[in-house]
Amino acid sequence: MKFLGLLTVLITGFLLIQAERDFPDWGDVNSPASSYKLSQHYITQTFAETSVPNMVTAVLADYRGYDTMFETVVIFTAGIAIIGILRVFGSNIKPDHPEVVLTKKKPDLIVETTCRLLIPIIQLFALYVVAHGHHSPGGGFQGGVIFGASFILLALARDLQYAQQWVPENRILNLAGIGIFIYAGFGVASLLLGGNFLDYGVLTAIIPGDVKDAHSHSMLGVEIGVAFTVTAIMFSIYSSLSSNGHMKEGI
Amino acid sequence: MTEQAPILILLFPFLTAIFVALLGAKVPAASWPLTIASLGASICATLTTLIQVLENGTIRYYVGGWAPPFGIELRIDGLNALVAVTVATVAFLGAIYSKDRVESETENKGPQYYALYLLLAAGLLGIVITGDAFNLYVLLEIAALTSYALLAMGNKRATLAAFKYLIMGTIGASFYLLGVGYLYIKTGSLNMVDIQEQLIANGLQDSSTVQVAFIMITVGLWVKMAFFPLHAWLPNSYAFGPTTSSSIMAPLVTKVMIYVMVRMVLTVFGPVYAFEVLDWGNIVVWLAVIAILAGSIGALAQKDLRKMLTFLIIAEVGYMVGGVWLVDETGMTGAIYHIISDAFMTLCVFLFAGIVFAKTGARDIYAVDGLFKKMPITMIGFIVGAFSLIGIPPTAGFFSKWYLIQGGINSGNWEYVIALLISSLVNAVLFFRIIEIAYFGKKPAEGHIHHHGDDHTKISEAPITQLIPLLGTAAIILLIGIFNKDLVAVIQDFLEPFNLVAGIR
Amino acid sequence: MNPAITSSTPLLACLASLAAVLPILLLRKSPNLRESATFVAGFIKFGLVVSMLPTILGGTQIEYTLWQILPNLSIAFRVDGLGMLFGLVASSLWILTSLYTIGYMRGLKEHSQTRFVAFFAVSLSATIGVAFSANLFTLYLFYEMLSLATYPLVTHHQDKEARTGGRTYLSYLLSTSIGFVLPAMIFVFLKTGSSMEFAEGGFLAGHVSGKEALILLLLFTFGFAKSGLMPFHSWLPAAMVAPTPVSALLHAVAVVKVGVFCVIRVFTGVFGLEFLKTMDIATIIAWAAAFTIVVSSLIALTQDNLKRRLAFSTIGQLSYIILGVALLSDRAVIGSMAHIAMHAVGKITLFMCAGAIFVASGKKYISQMDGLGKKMPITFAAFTIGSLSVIGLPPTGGLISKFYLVTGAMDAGQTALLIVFLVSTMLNAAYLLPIGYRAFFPKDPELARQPFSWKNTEEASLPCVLPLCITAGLALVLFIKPQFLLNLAGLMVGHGG
Amino acid sequence: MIILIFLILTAFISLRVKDLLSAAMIFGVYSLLMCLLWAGMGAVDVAFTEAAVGAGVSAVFLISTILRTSRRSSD
Amino acid sequence: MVAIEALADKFNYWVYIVIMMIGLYAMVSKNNLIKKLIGMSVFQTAIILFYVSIGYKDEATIPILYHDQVHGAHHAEEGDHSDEGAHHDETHAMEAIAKEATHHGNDHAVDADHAEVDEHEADHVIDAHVMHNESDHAFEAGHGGLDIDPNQFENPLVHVLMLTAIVVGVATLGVGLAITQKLYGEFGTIEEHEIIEQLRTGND
Repeated sequence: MKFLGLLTVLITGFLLIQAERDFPDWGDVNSPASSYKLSQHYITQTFAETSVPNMVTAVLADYRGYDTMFETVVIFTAGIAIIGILRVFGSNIKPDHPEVVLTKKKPDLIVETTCRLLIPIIQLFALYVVAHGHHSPGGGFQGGVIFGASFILLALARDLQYAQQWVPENRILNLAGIGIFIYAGFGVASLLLGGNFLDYGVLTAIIPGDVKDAHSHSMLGVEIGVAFTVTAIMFSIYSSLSSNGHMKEGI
Repeated sequence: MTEQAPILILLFPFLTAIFVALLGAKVPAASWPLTIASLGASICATLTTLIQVLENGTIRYYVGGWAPPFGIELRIDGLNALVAVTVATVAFLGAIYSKDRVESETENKGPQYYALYLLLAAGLLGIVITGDAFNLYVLLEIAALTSYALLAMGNKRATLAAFKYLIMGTIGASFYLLGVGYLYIKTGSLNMVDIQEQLIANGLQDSSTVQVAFIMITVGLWVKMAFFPLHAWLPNSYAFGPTTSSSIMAPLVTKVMIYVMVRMVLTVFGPVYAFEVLDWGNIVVWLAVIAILAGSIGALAQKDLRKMLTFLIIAEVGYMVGGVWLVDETGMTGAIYHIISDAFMTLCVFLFAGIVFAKTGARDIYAVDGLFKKMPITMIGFIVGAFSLIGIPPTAGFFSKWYLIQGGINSGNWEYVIALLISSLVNAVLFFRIIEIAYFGKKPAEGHIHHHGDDHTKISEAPITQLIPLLGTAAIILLIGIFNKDLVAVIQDFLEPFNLVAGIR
Repeated sequence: MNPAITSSTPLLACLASLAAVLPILLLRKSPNLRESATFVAGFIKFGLVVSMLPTILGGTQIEYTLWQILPNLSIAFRVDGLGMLFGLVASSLWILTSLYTIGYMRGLKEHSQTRFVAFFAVSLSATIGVAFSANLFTLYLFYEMLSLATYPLVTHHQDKEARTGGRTYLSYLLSTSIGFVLPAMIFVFLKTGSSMEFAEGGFLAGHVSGKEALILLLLFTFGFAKSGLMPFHSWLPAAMVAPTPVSALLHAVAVVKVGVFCVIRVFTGVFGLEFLKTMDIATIIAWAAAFTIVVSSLIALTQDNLKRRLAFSTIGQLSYIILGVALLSDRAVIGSMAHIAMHAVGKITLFMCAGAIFVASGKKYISQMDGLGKKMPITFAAFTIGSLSVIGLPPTGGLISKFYLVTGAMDAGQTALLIVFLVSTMLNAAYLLPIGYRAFFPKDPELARQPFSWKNTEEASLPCVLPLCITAGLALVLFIKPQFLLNLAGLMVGHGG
Repeated sequence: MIILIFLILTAFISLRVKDLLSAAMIFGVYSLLMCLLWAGMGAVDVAFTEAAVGAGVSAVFLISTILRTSRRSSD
Repeated sequence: MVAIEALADKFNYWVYIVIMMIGLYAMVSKNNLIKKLIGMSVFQTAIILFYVSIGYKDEATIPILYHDQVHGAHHAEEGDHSDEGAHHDETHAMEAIAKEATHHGNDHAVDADHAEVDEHEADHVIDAHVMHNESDHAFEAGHGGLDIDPNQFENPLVHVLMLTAIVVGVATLGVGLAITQKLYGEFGTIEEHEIIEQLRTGND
């Protein structure tokens, strides 16, 4: 196995070095990737077409919105997959493997208080990241992950069941699904209004403002959808992994 | 709405998947009908698309209304319209089969199973219809993640195999991603057609980066399609995963990867680059020959029914890879036709293996012991599939071999022709061994231990939800065999502009 | 090119027995109705074939294109002299064999008779399909169909012996057809780019080089392993595990004759005799056939099991036919074609006799048959006539075809092969005649002294005995009236016989 | 440049160290370094995501699995 | 030093290869399943590093428009374009102008294609046209230079792609960990060779 690994690495490495000989220099503005109309269009036209200053957000949620929808689906798939693989439903609970010894957590005043103070701030920040994704780094993914992380923090600080009182399993999944439905909903709405899938331009019929505003607002909408899904699934994955699928007690 | 058909192909299974996942917790019984309905709708959408393509030529659907290369386009021509119909149909038939088996094989995770199943179907359909190289990667990962999970729902061995698959699959997908990155660094584009235009416009024929991009993409896809030396993940995962999972994955996953390879070779790099600038045709055909022989020998060594079939998949992958690299129009036609016919053939035999497992609880080939008497209808379905894999007219398998061998002779790759013939003969041996056991109803002399023992006599015909897909598949195999001319006409229309080298070298 | 008319009769003739499968399956509960369905189908089929006879004898061919299945390739039927000859033999003998089947199967109370009868009908369809194929592709299609449809028949007993026999049977037939014929056919298709229609004088001339032609010829001749050419002959003795009606019809008529029929087709319709003559490549086939004739005859001499002896005799006789076409002289080819019919009639008689003996007395081995002629005089009389026909002695049809073969060999100037003919005829006589002789004149004086009396006879049931009498009669009739067969054969070499 | 060298080091160490928990932690450090590198290259969104996902959530996932299974590693 | 200079031109590209190979080696030859998964993550991050490196441009900034640019663009539409981009030197701006002009030409060509191919989107295309015309107009009117210089910003596209790749990476990691846990539940170990040993000796 070691030999095989080494061989693979050597061959692949050799190939990659071969490829690298022909690369443009690092940071070269005239490299094809930088000078081709594709990236230039995104840089120069994004604002004119969507009125979103953060090009990454605009490309993510609009030009390549189709990709992003599936990116969300990847997350969702992972969540469902992990439930499918690990989750043990009902009474069919096997005893934990004896090597895994989990001590019941004692409430710790410092940790608990810190968390109590921190978590709302984290969540607020997450919301800001989602909402302000148009103008600054951030967006649905980042915000969603941070929001999900706040619940993970809660589960770590207290225990999983406590966190689950706030976000029970079913509700979590519903939230994830709703997130994707929001995203796809924008697509379907544009289908119904006579445009192509995810063509936010035609949404002017239901969103106030001109075409650019429709793009901008729809992007915010889909980012919120993404945030929902990511939040939910991050926590769902954590609960499954940390409780070995039983959803009883975490690590 | 017909101009929206391309996106609907995907939307039906994809949105239903999420719906099933949510609703499943409350109403598990609704999962199956929803699955069937959405896949049925997806078939309709694929057929609509196919008809449109046949009437009006290539469909270019701009998602989000952005013209490529700025936005993502779905680009549907004769090739992927056909493959999409195949994928949707196989998924549909496999879903029907799942009904009675899911609960027992996946530990009461029906809704999750169906959700993942639909997502897998959606992922594969998405891979087939997309015209964007990076979008393809994302969908590849959806298909891969669902596959891992669907397999890991099986028994111990399947779980380990799923892990192996996860590692290998990630390597494959990452290689693909890296290759796309290399193309991007040299062309600045992600749209498949645009990449090719840029490759030509910028004169990148000799660029080592593009060469390595080609290797990385091809090898990455080879890993994913289990081309011979890279096949290690396949046999155990398909053989020990739930039969329901392998009945969709075995026919589709490898075949869709071959489609992607064809797409990459023809649309992204272009045949001139792939076959003439990089003159590796002979090496790859030799690799394919080795793959065919290795798959056949591997299959001969197996006592486990499904494992034997998985080795046949490896051999069939060799057929198609070799067919593509014959650099011959007929060979390419054969390879593409084989994508379609092999999907149904594999489905047919895997469904049969699933039914046998469901009925007898045994995995080895002696499980079919005396089944001709007990389940004649099932056996008829199986025989059609088996004949097709052997290559007996008028099944689809015969015609794909017909074209492939023709391509092999045309391009002078005799080793490939011989390998095909040997593999046909091995298939004949394998399947007649099974037919013999089923027909003679003799227990093996060595006193092989059966898990089932005396309840053997109670075996009767399979339930209707398992018979319908099996017989449906068998009928399709015969139909695409008998009407292969029309199918091939579509494929040849598609291939015509590529102007592949024809004639005897 | 001969004039041709389009008519769906060939297709119908082919499908008649296939269509019978459904009623046979439906009527499985009442054997009598089931059997009558077979007979109805048999007569319809025979009628359809005969209805085409005048047209064919008139020099017109009948064509029908069913379905264009591949670009440039169709499933098409064409009836010409050779096809007609073979179709006539097969369809007429089916009726007789069906009758015989009833006697045999019921006499032995075999299981799964319905399946047996059904697959029998399918096999016949395939045989007629081969006979009436218009191109190489259709021929191949029906050839494969026949291999597979006969498998359940060969392995009918479903015991260990049948399993081994069936395994040999299929592995030989499938491996040669997939391994040899298929690539050869595809190669021909590629080289000529044509629809591979059999044409008088062949269609391959000018498309392939000498070396390629030789390889193709070898691939085709050995690939159609049903013709039993050594070294691909072992399936035939192995297939003798089948019930005797199968051996009778399939291994004296349908299957093996399909093999040689295909070889003749390839020689006359694909390569063309003229082309082969100029290429001078058929000699090797001729010698292979000659070798097979001698060796199989010698093996036959050593066999004690009657059916096995007949099987090896069949191998030898088939090679006569191949040798005939490989001689490439008109007369030899006519002889070959006629021999298909003559040998079929003779050999089916012998097989039916073997079956009748087994049904009536349970005896399989020649050594046990001493003096049996007194118990089964009719059977053994027929057996003797059949033997004469196979050997080629008057007053049987076998003489006619042998005559043509021998004179054909002279035409071709192949003296050595002429000797092979003569030697093998001796050998034929040596392994066939003693059986009949010993049955009537046993060595054992005890048996010899038993007086013959009709009362002591223990013949098999009527459905068993009647067909073999008819075929024996046919062998005699063909001696007197061989002309129309020769005419049909003559059509293939360009003159009226 | 320093970051790049440290990046290689952390990647290497996280795969060498026998204690999986440390491996996970070092992997977190690796991710954080990666995130810094990307931020330096102007890919703020990517860096942001990597900080949240790679260094945060991935590490937590790894740790929870390690605690649920076994800490030791043979290589 | 010279060698290092030469290396430095493509240093990122070297590093990604090294890291990637470390990850690949771990994936192929490590025995511990979690080690494999860490290797996988390292492997994937290396690819992300490669992509991000593609998008890097010397002297460019993050792909978010500054406030005054945004402001300026708004004004451009209203016909009141303020002078901005003063930090560019004169020649640079001129080059950029030339580039921008050709680039706009391309855009129109593409959009025209677009209109031909897909008629039902005509509305949208016209909208886009109008917008382009506006910005062109602003440019031609010579309101003191460009809206945006493409060389001023990093390539946003690769960032988008890599966001996706990161998410895919974490999803794969999660599924991998779940399978690892399941394997541990079934075999009591996460060492691959021990699992294989159990399967071989066990009577499964």
